[in-house]
Amino acid sequence: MYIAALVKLAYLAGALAIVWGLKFLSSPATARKGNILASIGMGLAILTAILEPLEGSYSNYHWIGISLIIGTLIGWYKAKTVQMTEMPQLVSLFNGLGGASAMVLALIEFSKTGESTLGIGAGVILISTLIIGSVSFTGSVLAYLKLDGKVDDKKVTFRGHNMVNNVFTVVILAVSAWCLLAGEGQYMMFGWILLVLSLIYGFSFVAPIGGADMPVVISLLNSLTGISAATAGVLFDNQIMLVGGILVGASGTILTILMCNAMNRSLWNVIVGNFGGSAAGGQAVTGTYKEVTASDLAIQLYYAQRVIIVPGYGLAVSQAQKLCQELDAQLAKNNVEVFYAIHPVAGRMPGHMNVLLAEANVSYDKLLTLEDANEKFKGTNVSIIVGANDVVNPAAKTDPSSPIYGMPILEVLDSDAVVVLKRSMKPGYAGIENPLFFMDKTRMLFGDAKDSLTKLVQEVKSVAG
Amino acid sequence: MYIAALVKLAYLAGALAIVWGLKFLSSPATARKGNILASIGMGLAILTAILEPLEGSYSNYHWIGISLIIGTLIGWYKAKTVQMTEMPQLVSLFNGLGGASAMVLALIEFSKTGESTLGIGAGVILISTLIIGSVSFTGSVLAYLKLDGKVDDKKVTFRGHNMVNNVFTVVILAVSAWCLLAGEGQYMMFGWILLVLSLIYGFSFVAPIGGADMPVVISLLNSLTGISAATAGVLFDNQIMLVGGILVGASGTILTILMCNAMNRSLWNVIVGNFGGSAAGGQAVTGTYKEVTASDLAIQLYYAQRVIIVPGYGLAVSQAQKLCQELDAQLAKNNVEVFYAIHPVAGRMPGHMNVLLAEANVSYDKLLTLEDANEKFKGTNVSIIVGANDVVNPAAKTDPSSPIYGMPILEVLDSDAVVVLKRSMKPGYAGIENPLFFMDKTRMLFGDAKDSLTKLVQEVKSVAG
Amino acid sequence: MDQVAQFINENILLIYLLVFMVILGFEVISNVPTILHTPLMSGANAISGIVIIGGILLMRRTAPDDILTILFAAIAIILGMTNVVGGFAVTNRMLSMFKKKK
Amino acid sequence: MDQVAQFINENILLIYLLVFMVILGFEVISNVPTILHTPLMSGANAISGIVIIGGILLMRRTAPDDILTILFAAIAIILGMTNVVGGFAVTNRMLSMFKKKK
Amino acid sequence: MILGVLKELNYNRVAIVPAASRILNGLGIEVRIESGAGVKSGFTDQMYAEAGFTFADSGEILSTADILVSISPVSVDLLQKMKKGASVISMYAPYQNPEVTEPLKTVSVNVFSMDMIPRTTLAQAMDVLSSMASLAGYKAVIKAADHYDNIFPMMMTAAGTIPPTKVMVIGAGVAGLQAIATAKRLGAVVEAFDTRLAAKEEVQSLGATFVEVEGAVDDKSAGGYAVQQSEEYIQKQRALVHERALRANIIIATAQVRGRKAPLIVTENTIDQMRPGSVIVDLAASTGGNCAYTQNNKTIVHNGVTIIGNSDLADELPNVASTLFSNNILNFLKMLVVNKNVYIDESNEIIKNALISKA
Amino acid sequence: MILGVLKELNYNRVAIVPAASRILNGLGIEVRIESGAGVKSGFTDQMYAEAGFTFADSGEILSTADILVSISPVSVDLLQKMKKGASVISMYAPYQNPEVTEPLKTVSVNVFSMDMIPRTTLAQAMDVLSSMASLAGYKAVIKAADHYDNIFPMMMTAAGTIPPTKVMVIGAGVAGLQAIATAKRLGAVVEAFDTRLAAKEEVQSLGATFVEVEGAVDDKSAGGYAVQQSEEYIQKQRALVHERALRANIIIATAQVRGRKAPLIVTENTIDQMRPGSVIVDLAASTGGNCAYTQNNKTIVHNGVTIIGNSDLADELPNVASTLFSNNILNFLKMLVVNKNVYIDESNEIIKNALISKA
Ligand SMILES: NC(=O)c1ccc[n+]([C@@H]2O[C@H](COP(=O)([O-])OP(=O)(O)OC[C@H]3O[C@@H](n4cnc5c(N)ncnc54)[C@H](OP(=O)(O)O)[C@@H]3O)[C@@H](O)[C@H]2O)c1
Ligand SMILES: NC(=O)c1ccc[n+]([C@@H]2O[C@H](COP(=O)([O-])OP(=O)(O)OC[C@H]3O[C@@H](n4cnc5c(N)ncnc54)[C@H](OP(=O)(O)O)[C@@H]3O)[C@@H](O)[C@H]2O)c1
Ligand SMILES: NC(=O)c1ccc[n+]([C@@H]2O[C@H](COP(=O)([O-])OP(=O)(O)OC[C@H]3O[C@@H](n4cnc5c(N)ncnc54)[C@H](O)[C@@H]3O)[C@@H](O)[C@H]2O)c1
Ligand SMILES: NC(=O)c1ccc[n+]([C@@H]2O[C@H](COP(=O)([O-])OP(=O)(O)OC[C@H]3O[C@@H](n4cnc5c(N)ncnc54)[C@H](O)[C@@H]3O)[C@@H](O)[C@H]2O)c1
Repeated sequence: MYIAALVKLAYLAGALAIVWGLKFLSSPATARKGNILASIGMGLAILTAILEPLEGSYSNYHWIGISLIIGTLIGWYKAKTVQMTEMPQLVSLFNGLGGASAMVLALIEFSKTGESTLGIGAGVILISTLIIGSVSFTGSVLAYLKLDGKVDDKKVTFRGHNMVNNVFTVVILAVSAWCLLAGEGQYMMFGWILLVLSLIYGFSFVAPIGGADMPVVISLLNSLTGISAATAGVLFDNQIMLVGGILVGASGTILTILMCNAMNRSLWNVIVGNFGGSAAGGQAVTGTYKEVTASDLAIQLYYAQRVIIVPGYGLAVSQAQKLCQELDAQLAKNNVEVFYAIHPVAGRMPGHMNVLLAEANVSYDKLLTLEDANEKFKGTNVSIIVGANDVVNPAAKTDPSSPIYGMPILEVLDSDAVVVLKRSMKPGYAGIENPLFFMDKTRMLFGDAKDSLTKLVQEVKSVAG
Repeated sequence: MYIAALVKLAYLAGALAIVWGLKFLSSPATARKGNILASIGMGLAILTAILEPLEGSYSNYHWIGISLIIGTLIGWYKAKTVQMTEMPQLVSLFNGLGGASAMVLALIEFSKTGESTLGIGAGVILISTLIIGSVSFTGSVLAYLKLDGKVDDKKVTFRGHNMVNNVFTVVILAVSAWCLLAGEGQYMMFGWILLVLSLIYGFSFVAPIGGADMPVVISLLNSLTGISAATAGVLFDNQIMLVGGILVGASGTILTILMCNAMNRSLWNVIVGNFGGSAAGGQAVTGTYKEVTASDLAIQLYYAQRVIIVPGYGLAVSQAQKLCQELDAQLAKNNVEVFYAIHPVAGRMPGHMNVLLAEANVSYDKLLTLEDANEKFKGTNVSIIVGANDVVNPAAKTDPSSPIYGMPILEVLDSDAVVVLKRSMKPGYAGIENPLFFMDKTRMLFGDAKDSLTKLVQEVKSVAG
Repeated sequence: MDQVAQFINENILLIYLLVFMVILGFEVISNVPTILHTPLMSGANAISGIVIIGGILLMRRTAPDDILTILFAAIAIILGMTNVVGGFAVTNRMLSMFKKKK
Repeated sequence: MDQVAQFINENILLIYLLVFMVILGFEVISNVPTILHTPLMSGANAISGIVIIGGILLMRRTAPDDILTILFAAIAIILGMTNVVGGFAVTNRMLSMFKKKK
Repeated sequence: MILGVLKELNYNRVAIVPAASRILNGLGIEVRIESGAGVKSGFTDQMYAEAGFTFADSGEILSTADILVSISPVSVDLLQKMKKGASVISMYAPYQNPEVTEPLKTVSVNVFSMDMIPRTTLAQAMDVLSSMASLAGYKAVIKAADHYDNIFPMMMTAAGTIPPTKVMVIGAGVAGLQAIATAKRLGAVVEAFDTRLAAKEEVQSLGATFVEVEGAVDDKSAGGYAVQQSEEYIQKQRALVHERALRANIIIATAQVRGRKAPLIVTENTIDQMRPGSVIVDLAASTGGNCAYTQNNKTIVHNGVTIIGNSDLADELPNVASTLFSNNILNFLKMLVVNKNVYIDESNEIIKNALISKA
Repeated sequence: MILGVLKELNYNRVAIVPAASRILNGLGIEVRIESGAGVKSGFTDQMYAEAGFTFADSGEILSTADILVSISPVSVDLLQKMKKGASVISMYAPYQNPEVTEPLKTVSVNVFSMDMIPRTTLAQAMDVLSSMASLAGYKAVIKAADHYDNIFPMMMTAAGTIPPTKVMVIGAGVAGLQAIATAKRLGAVVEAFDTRLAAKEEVQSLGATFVEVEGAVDDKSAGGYAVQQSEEYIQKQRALVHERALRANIIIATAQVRGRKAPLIVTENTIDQMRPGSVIVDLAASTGGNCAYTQNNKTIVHNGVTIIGNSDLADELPNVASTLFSNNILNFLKMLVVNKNVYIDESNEIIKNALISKA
């Protein structure tokens, strides 16, 4: 009795650790701690599951040990070797595995029901675990393939795809109902049918969704996996699976919605799918550019050593000088060195940038001349180009046919990363294309500079917590 | 069976409404909705409790009806007639009633145990309900009396009071343990002893705490009442009491801590008590002044029609001109009309305020001359005096012996409320006391103007949500 | 000790519920702006009047001739109801400050 | 319908737990800044690997000669464990960006 | 009751502007003014006529006026032409020139000197020294900017970076503070010196740097005015000013000690070493100047350094200066005139101080 | 290779400043300069000597220089004294005065006119028009402020409230924009007129108000310059300017149309009705002026309104103007001088445009 109580409390402790871990994960200052806490909770749960006294249990510990070791090795290795940029697809893959695990468990339970009758409660839960786990499995795998560029959006969709998905939904529900109400003795068969249908459906569900929307889809599938874990928890009468699963299911749903909001789209709009997506990156005459969100930029800035702001005419047009100064003040709180690189011809009159920055009370010490700035870009983590264009056009150095060939420019490419704040891909005063925008190091943040900076300042404040 | 399930679901719905209500209550935009939602949940719960089929129940509906009506009438009447300024004490009183209600219930249960043995679980719960309910009752009543000025802090405390309280705690715990372990057959007696002890303890617990700290104490007692409701819920095997009570207990605790944080003190520090408290108001040569918190001021400002800022030399000293402008911009979002009343001799040189406000890019249209301002104060909801002093000194109008008698001043007292931002009660340039600070309409917000305005801007942003 | 272990084993769901309700209580409140401290306290106070349910159930379970218990139960209901109604009404008045005047 | 009502009556605490866990799940996340969306998703993903507990319990309940089930359970454990370990490790790597460089 | 306004011979300003008519009417005062009195400050006879003023020649004005207002002191000769018991409001500066008061005793008019009004909060509306000093501080910077061979703000241009001009302000009284504000507005980097304790905070309240010289004597009883400093202090100050002056290109000097010669703070040696093209505006010129080489009411160029010695720069903003002066006088009259009569209430601090000779 | 610098007879500026030595040395250029050439702009002979320049009289400079630099156009007589194939860099303004080019054909030197450099991004570092116009815009406001009988910023004082001065800027090119920025800094309320489409956004980017006159003609092919407007447009513009001018007290006029007479925008009627004390600075004076009454290079007072007709205000900031001019020349030389020789690359847009007469 004592041991049983102890086991229950251990699971409870694990569940608590997971809940607090998740909570900590949602604030920048505590996120790392949260991750560790959650993993400790998980470890405790696994340990308890291995050690808890079970009636009529067998000593399959070698199997368990080997499986755990294999899983650990694969997971660890993949996580350590993955490229920073490829993390999202890996998360998707992992998520698929979790779904598959739930699916396998459900399948076994199906096989065990044999001739006995399934109650409504147990039946619904068993069937849900199977369906949700399977959908999450194939859906995640396809998301992984899409993100990894191994599958082309166009190739896996066809006209009326959404229609087909709707039909699928109806069919799966119908089969489930049939199984529940009249499946007696044939449960295993229904299990196989549902498995196949769900696997296909998972694939088909993700197929029409554009590559750019994958993070949202992964989050959605993740919450599905959570729900399947929870239903499996009911199946095994295990509260920590229930609690952990429900928690992931609920928070995953909210997270999905928040992600959609951040993209200014509705979840519905994402799922029904704009083929190919539009938010990923655009195509311009001379190449592809990449965008960055204000929030990602905010982290980069806040944890930088040195940031150089390159103001241009766009800053003046949007009258965002005060926000520049505010960004600067926020970053100073984390000891980020901030400078302003003033190109001699920036703006539309000599000293235009000086007038603006003086108005915003930027100290004269922070203003760098072209020469000083070009020495400082090396070792600068991020250069933020606020409404400048011609003055950072590398064509002036590299393209002898350019009308500005030979003009000294601000060599922002010497810094680790370049972010350009402007409204569009339109050229500046000189009317010439700017290859900088298409460089690997460069990210675009579109919008009126005032709006972008307002957002950025907000995000930096939220990083600072 | 159906009805039983329905009843359970009705309670669940009530609990949900209460939880969501509480959640909504914690954000300014939804607070009113939250209050209504929670009250609906409560109504649903009461209705369910009245209607649910109970085995072996009696038809005491007339009693129930009468009691409910009496309670409703008293509560409603008190709530509608109370002065805005007396609300905190009323809340405290109400809270005491809730505690008393739990106390009464526990007492009856005690009386019912009769000869039977109390299990540990049930025993702990029963005793807790009694103790907590009683403490909350007398504690709240004393808090009410203190806030209402009916009891003088000094009169109810003595040296070593905290020591006595500690002894009380130990005694109560000891008696409880005794009752649990060896109370068989004598429960009722223990009940009475515990009742008396708890009632005295509640009183004694609150006695040494200063009047200014009462809101914290009320919040603490409120969470106690919540806990007693929850334990009573276990007693009655009623989940909504459990859920609602726990919720209040937990959130009340957090709220208490947040309130302490907002006062820059620890809960411990509050409870051990600085006799008489220091935060309530100070005594100066000529009278008593009242303080306001940045958060309360923020609400007043945000929901005002017109606000006039009166800048003075202190604004210049703290170089807070930009924050003034930011406050103004934030208020503009709620269509508050903001003006700046510039007294001709404000600051230390002619046009000092103009220089400052121009630097902060305040539009010339918002600047009022003395004459215009004095016309506009009537109908102004709040005048904020930022580091000005002599220029708003009503002695210039009322006190012929004052060295500035006859000087035209900004007649801020014509506005509905006056808030003064300065660091201390020290006089300004002319070196004379300012009776304005001691007026009924005036509230002080102490601190460097830059700090105060920073806080204020933040709070206004949080009101705006 | 035995009793404790037994209690845990028998009421594990209840314990889960309690624990997570506590966390939920913390969470729901933790971001409240200072301006809402007082109204929130007042609202929570009204909710703590939920103890009235106990009064009602007690009353319904008491034999009409057990006048003493009836009386006590009536007191419990009156006190609780005052807390509930007064609490919500006062909270509502406090919150009416948040309305934009026309 | 009968079964549903029965389920409710028998499992009311479980239902409370479920419902409030869902709310707690919402609450815990609802203030997450956009910058944490991806790490949070990754962390939640690792937690969803909790399904591994099912695999372990299944394995322990399966007779050693029921090779098929053992195999399936092993697969379930491996998949789950990969999810858990990989998930936490990746999350940790993502979050290492948040450390201040010296 | 008749108020007489003479045409100023030494100034561009005029003591009463047309806009004053409304309040004067309210006080029951009728104004006689010399034709053309306002022309140099932008107020034509037409404007005066429209405001209801009447014109008269100076003789008539003198003989009929109950109150005579003039910016420059009215000579005793003229005063003698006035009615007995009439009043004169002007600027005699008896504190600087104690000799002026003696002859006034010989005439039977009440003489008020606006510069004697105490520098208190209550009196500020009549404080001519403040209103004129404030304008002078502004004008000093504008004049310096105009004489300077470079620009004030920093500019980073295709033809090179122009560093911001450094401006040094000596004496942070009313004029000094206004000079600081104006120079900062134009984009200069400003630092300031003063001896009064309160000045440090005041300078900083305008966003400029205060340079502290240790050992200053500050006398609270001096009514806000600075007091004489020790020789040692002055030496220390000169050394520090020297060091800073070589980096600055503009000096605005306003340091005064009431009733004494202005302290000499910028020495020959300092000026000799400044870059040609630098500009010094010495607002203390009339009391001897804070700078070597300063010549009162003259602009000279020494070694390429322009030194503007003019204490009365407000007079170069005649329009606004006249308006403010006129308002100061009005505020004084509002106190002085009771029921259409001059009422000399000697219990009134302001009137008592301003009255330098009684009829 | 020898660079000759003459002392400017008509200007305060000097074409090359001592600081140029480092870069000139780098190009292998040795400088001969007339003694005292920099004195009016704050550069003493000593400074030049320290920078390694050598002094020579004008005759020697002319006869030995490979490149001659001068701000004012060098007369044909002098050019004839130069070496064959030598180069002259100056400001001939052939676009305004087409007659200057003919006589240049008679001498066998290459003549570069800096004002002919295209107004492109690439050329901005050599764009003398820009650097001088920018200074002129600043100085125009400072001069206006100094001549004005009132102050720019709003001030609410014990002696009354002084409303902010309204400044009207006509033509928002380089000079106009700088004038806007400077006036705003001083606290004035600024509004501006222009005909170019881009000007509206540019004006607003400085926080000033743009006053739109409908029906402007904007020609993209004019290289950024404004083009001639219809008579109807000019009428409309005058009417609007009239209306606004009566509320403004300062007008800074900079409107130019390249190669043509400046448009007359502020009429007699308008000026006659302005308040005495108002100030007009007409930077377009040399091409006829935007204002009636403007006299080139003269400051007149008409009806109390001061009209400053000076297109070359940069010359009144000789120190900074010389520095910028010198830098512009340096940047031009960096392009022109290849291996210590002048290399006239006619495929180079800038050189092609600047070269107005080939040896
Ligand atoms: N300094 C001078 O004296 C002077 C005088 C005349 C001309 N110029 C010329 O002007 C140019 C100056 O270079 P620059 O880099 O400063 O400017 P630029 O090359 O003209 O580029 C300005 C950029 O700002 C962006 N922008 C405009 N409004 C914006 C807004 N509200 N928010 C965000 N972005 C905005 C525009 O892109 P989107 O439209 O996509 O937003 C544009 O590409 C040079 O070519 C120079 O030669 C200079
Ligand atoms: N305008 C002029 O030309 C001129 C010239 C000289 C003198 N004066 C005189 O100066 C006075 C001006 O009146 P006023 O109302 O503007 O100023 P004031 O009467 O001098 O009062 C200024 C107030 O600001 C507070 N303060 C100072 N630093 C602060 C900070 N960092 N944060 C918050 N508060 C701060 C001070 O109180 P705490 O210390 O408690 O914070 C002080 O009471 C008049 O008496 C006027 O006659 C004017
Ligand atoms: N109450 C009012 O409303 C009011 C109005 C105007 C002025 N005031 C006060 O009157 C006083 C006099 O002002 P003012 O402008 O007429 O002064 P001022 O003209 O007499 O002197 C100008 C400044 O020079 C300074 N100074 C003197 N010797 C110096 C030295 N050796 N080095 C550096 N600085 C030196 C003085 O301290 C003063 O600040 C000030 O305290 C001012 O605040 C009060
Ligand atoms: N590429 C560069 O780096 C660079 C550098 C400097 C100037 N520029 C451009 O060169 C062009 C010319 O500048 P500028 O300052 O030499 O011009 P300018 O001196 O020729 O003319 C001054 C201004 O007057 C305006 N104007 C003409 N007629 C007018 C009328 N009737 N009413 C009102 N305004 C009138 C013009 O549009 C111009 O803005 C501008 O487009 C400028 O942006 C480019």
